[in-house]
Amino acid sequence: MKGIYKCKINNYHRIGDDLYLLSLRLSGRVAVKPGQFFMLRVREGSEPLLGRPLSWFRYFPNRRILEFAFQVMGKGTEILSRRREGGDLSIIGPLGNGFETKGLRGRVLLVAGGMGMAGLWSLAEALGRNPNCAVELVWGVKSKSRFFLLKELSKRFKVHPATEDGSLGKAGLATELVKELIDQEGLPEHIFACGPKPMLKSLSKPALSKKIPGQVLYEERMACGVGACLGCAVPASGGGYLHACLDGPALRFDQIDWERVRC
Amino acid sequence: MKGIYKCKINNYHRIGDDLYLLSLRLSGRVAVKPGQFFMLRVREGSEPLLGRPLSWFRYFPNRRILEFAFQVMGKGTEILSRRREGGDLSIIGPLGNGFETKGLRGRVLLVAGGMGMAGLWSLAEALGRNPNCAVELVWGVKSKSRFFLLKELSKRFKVHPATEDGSLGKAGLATELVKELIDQEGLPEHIFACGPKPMLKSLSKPALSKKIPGQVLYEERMACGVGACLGCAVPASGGGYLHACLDGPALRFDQIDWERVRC
Amino acid sequence: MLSLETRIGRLVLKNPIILASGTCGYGDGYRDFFPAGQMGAVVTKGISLKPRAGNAPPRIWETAGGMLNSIGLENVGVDKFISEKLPLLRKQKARVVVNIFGERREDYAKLAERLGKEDGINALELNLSCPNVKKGGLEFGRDGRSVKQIVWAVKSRSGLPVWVKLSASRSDPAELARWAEEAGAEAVVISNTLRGMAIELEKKRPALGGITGGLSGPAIKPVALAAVYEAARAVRIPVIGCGGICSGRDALEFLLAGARAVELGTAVMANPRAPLEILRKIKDYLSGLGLQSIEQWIGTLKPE
Amino acid sequence: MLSLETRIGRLVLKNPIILASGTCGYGDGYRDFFPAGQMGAVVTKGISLKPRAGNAPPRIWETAGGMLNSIGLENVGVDKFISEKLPLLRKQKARVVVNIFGERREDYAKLAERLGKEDGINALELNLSCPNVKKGGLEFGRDGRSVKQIVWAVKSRSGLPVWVKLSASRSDPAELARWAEEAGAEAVVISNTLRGMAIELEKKRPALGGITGGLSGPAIKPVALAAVYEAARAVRIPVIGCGGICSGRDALEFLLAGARAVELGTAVMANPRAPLEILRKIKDYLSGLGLQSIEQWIGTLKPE
Ligand SMILES: Cc1cc2nc3c(=O)[nH]c(=O)nc-3n(C[C@H](O)[C@H](O)[C@H](O)COP(=O)(O)OP(=O)(O)OC[C@H]3O[C@@H](n4cnc5c(N)ncnc54)[C@H](O)[C@@H]3O)c2cc1C
Ligand SMILES: Cc1cc2nc3c(=O)[nH]c(=O)nc-3n(C[C@H](O)[C@H](O)[C@H](O)COP(=O)(O)OP(=O)(O)OC[C@H]3O[C@@H](n4cnc5c(N)ncnc54)[C@H](O)[C@@H]3O)c2cc1C
Ligand SMILES: Cc1cc2nc3c(=O)[nH]c(=O)nc-3n(C[C@H](O)[C@H](O)[C@H](O)COP(=O)(O)O)c2cc1C
Ligand SMILES: Cc1cc2nc3c(=O)[nH]c(=O)nc-3n(C[C@H](O)[C@H](O)[C@H](O)COP(=O)(O)O)c2cc1C
Ligand code: FES
Ligand code: FES
Repeated sequence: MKGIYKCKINNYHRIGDDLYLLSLRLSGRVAVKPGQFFMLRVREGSEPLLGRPLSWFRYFPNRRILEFAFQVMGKGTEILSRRREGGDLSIIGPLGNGFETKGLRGRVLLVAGGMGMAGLWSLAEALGRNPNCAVELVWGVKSKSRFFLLKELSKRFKVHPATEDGSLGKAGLATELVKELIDQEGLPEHIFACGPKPMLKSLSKPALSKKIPGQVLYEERMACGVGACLGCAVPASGGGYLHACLDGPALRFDQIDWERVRC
Repeated sequence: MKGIYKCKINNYHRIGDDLYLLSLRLSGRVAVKPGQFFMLRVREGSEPLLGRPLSWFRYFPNRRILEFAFQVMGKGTEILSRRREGGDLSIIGPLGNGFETKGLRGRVLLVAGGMGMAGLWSLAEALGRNPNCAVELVWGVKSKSRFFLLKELSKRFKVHPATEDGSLGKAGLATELVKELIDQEGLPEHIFACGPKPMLKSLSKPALSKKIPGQVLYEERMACGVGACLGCAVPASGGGYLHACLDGPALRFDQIDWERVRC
Repeated sequence: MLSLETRIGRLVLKNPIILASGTCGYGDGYRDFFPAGQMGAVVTKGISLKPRAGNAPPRIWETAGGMLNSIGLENVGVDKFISEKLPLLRKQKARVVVNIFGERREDYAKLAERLGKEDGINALELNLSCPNVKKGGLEFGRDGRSVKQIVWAVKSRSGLPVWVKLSASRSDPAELARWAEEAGAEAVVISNTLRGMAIELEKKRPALGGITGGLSGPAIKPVALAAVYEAARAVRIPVIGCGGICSGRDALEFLLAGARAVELGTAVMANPRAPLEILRKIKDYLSGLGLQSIEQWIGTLKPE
Repeated sequence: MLSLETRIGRLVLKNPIILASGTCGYGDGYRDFFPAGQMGAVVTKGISLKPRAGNAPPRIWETAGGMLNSIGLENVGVDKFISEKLPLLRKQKARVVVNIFGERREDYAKLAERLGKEDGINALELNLSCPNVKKGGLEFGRDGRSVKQIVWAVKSRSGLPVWVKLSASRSDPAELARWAEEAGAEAVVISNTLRGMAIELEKKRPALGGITGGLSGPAIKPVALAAVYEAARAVRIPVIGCGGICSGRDALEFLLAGARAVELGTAVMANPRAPLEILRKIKDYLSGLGLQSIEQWIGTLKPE
């Protein structure tokens, strides 16, 4: 159930350029679904005011360890990156709907842009345990220093890496690689994607025109994270808005009016 | 000359309950007078916005070491107390007028309330070097854990300590001790005082009525510290206001309209 | 035993903590974290005659010590509110205040008429101060005569206690509070957000989809506090303080300045435990002073 | 080579950085830290006909992301300003703007007449928005007709360019800017501080000697930015942005929103190096974009 958890910071790992793996020890158990997230309270004094939404990354129920992987982007994540081990951290969650994976079978393509991999990791692990699914990943980043735990991932899944500067794997964008893959190997049964909005938007075109069922983890600025402020609006295909923290963050491609998505 | 000095934090010492001695290494030399102060920039993000005024405590020109002694009172000093050795710190100064000590001779009484000792330390040292002066100190604090470097001070000067809870020295206020001293040993030639406003105000009564020449180090909230904002108003005996950062912080008892001093 | 009861016109609140409009959904947005019934009252998201989709995202932007929002009064409209949201609220055992908003003056009267017929509503709060919509809201809230007309219409059509929510942005809340009082409002709520804006430098565009938005949070606390202090001296009806209240100390300051209750917005979004923490702190502080009742604290700021 | 020159009515400033009134003494408060002549202009502390003692201390109080001041327009009066302060200013090779303040409308006209006769003054800035005095200031600044009258009187009596300083506190600066324009003002400065208040809880008293004060600093930046954006669309005369500008990025945002120059107040008090750092950042940023002139940046926010 949604709740406020006071956690101890178990440890920190730098896992790449400005990339951190934060491991928290919870006071109790929590039931989490891939695609759900937590609001982390990083406040020192009156800044930053709001919590920071992060997808949960890995969860070890027996040890009550919940992990987050994050990139330093601004003030909040910067503060988070220099909190001390052993310190306290309040988190709120699990929030949002999580990915829909019932009845999933066949070839499933996971497309991550940059830090978007943090949002897909738990999904990959879950699908990896599903004997009916063949999981394949496309992961595009700016430059190879932005990959994290790539080796570990590659051991367990078929991963297609791409870098914009060509420093590792295919040179170019994740979306270009997806197009190639589809051309070569046909349509997957399902696509899951997480990454910057331009990537999701560009992915929505083939997904919708070729009618590939798919879901995205949609990141929008949030104040409450619990559906109370209507801040996290996502243009809905039927007109009006969905709310990322309540209806999402996992949304089907066809739920979103991509025309109105501002990048 | 007034300037902005980028300093290295040389080291920190805890010198008592919530009391710290901060030692900075300057990039160049600076000419400082007892009673002058610096504005320390403790800002992290946009808070706290303003610099914090602190009297310089000790200065070692050869090693380019400038020291401050401070008590943790709020946000700014709290941040200051956990800055790391080796880190940078910007300070602005020396600011204010400094004490007038020309022609001083005879028995000189220094009266410190709590952390006010930080503002009188450099004066005591200077007067101690003056063969015409006999320096005596009255130092009152809440409880003995609020004294700092008392042993060192007592070795060099005649110190009369007082504590409100009676844990060391005379039980009571510094001002009560001053009255006793005057009753027993007669009027001093000059009084210098630094401490909370109620102490200064109460000291002003005998000082003015008995016509003992004297100066106080007057602490007022400051924004600029350089005379540019008129924020640090001190009720002037002639009407209107003086400005602590420009006309002071060292002011003669008779310059101040103590009636209008809010405590 | 300390009594925290505070009277707002006809309404007695068991304590002075109110969840502010738009930051707690339809009053029940934090049901997973604490029972709304522990609050003095909850205020719903602003309700309009017709459903509103709200403004284009982004709708949230952080600023120094505060945040901007440009929700644009997205809401389900009064019909759906009555059929779907109100039943849940009635169950919560909280004092329920419905915040209403109109583009035209008549809208307020129509909303009053609809809502006046429903059970389980303890007061109506008129949003005359929203900076996030083109028409209505702030416009009416800047003109005393409009305030008076609207209050009068809502009061007579609904029979419910009327609270008027004003802003310290671009209008003088103390002055407008006088008009509201004259028209029979039972309380004024001060302040709504302040009109504000942020820019995404690299993209050379306004940060918010709605271009401008409303500033809330600690940054506006001094502005709200001054307005509350002045309004409490200008009118005899209760003033409810709102704006940047994040701690028990903040709340105690507003009460000291003359507010008879306080609304919490941003603080709750940042920390769902804030309302209970603030309530506890108020209790401890006032008990520590040996007071019997919060009445002995409200408005007791020394004049000097 | 990038040109930072910006034209404010009849006046050409060599760059868009101006030291704001009341935060740099009589324009020369930072002479120990940088030559005022490096700024586009300096604005003096508000000058009145008679000397003013100002408000009782404390006059400064920090708040979340900002600060309150209640200086109460302490100043030496126009006579002493002319005899003692102006000669120093003339030496500084800076564009000199004298900020003036009156309790009655006629005061502005009289000040204009006195100052119009002096050399070394490049413009008069009318403070019609000070929240820190009982009479005058903010009162006039809330009423369009008064603004118009005062501007007209000052303009005709002094012959100097007139800048009008407005506040986003309790009035609509864009609306008032229109009145100022009509009366022949050559610029509007937006915004002055916002009226605010703080309380010392333990002592149960207002934190400031003047009870209420003016809020400045980063906390008010979004409010000032919105007002500048709107005013720049409402009038054709230059808008000068002011309020919480602390970094080069902040300044670039105000320029983007349509300000032709910016005034720095709190930032300079917090860090005397701020003006030069901000100037450098603007240069680097605009050069980095390959611009030739700051004109190519001003007001180019994407509309959407
Ligand atoms: C559901 C969800 C899951 C996320 N999961 C992860 C994750 O697992 N790992 C990770 O590194 N990042 C994740 N993000 C993005 C992460 O929330 C932002 O990078 C972070 O909030 C930036 O905060 P900051 O203070 O460092 O940056 P600033 O730019 O200083 O933040 C300013 C404000 O903007 C908001 N903001 C900035 N970027 C984003 C963004 N992309 N999405 C939403 N709000 C944003 C902040 O929360 C804050 O309110 C997720 C976002 C969402 C909405
Ligand atoms: C000329 C001068 C010399 C000083 N010398 C010393 C010294 O050597 N050692 C020492 O421990 N303290 C000294 N002080 C007091 C010191 O400046 C304050 O304790 C400190 O500013 C508190 O900051 P804060 O952020 O911790 O407290 P907060 O209460 O959070 O500060 C809030 C605001 O109030 C101001 N403020 C709070 N207390 C005072 C005060 N007593 N005087 C002026 N401004 C205040 C702060 O500067 C800040 O702007 C001196 C003050 C002045 C004016
Ligand atoms: C996201 C958000 C939505 C809001 N929606 C409304 C609303 O619908 N009606 C209203 O009167 N006020 C609304 N407000 C204003 C708040 O109720 C409150 O007056 C304001 O945020 C200041 O208080 P705070 O600083 O405690 O948040 C909203 C504020 C926020 C932040
Ligand atoms: C200490 C102080 C004194 C001020 N005095 C004046 C004044 O005399 N006249 C005036 O027009 N504005 C005065 N102001 C307002 C500033 O010029 C400026 O408009 C305001 O502080 C907002 O800008 P900032 O956030 O950059 O400080 C004063 C502000 C401060 C902080
Ligand atoms: S963040 Fe508040 S509703 Fe989604
Ligand atoms: S602190 Fe600005 S004049 Fe003294």
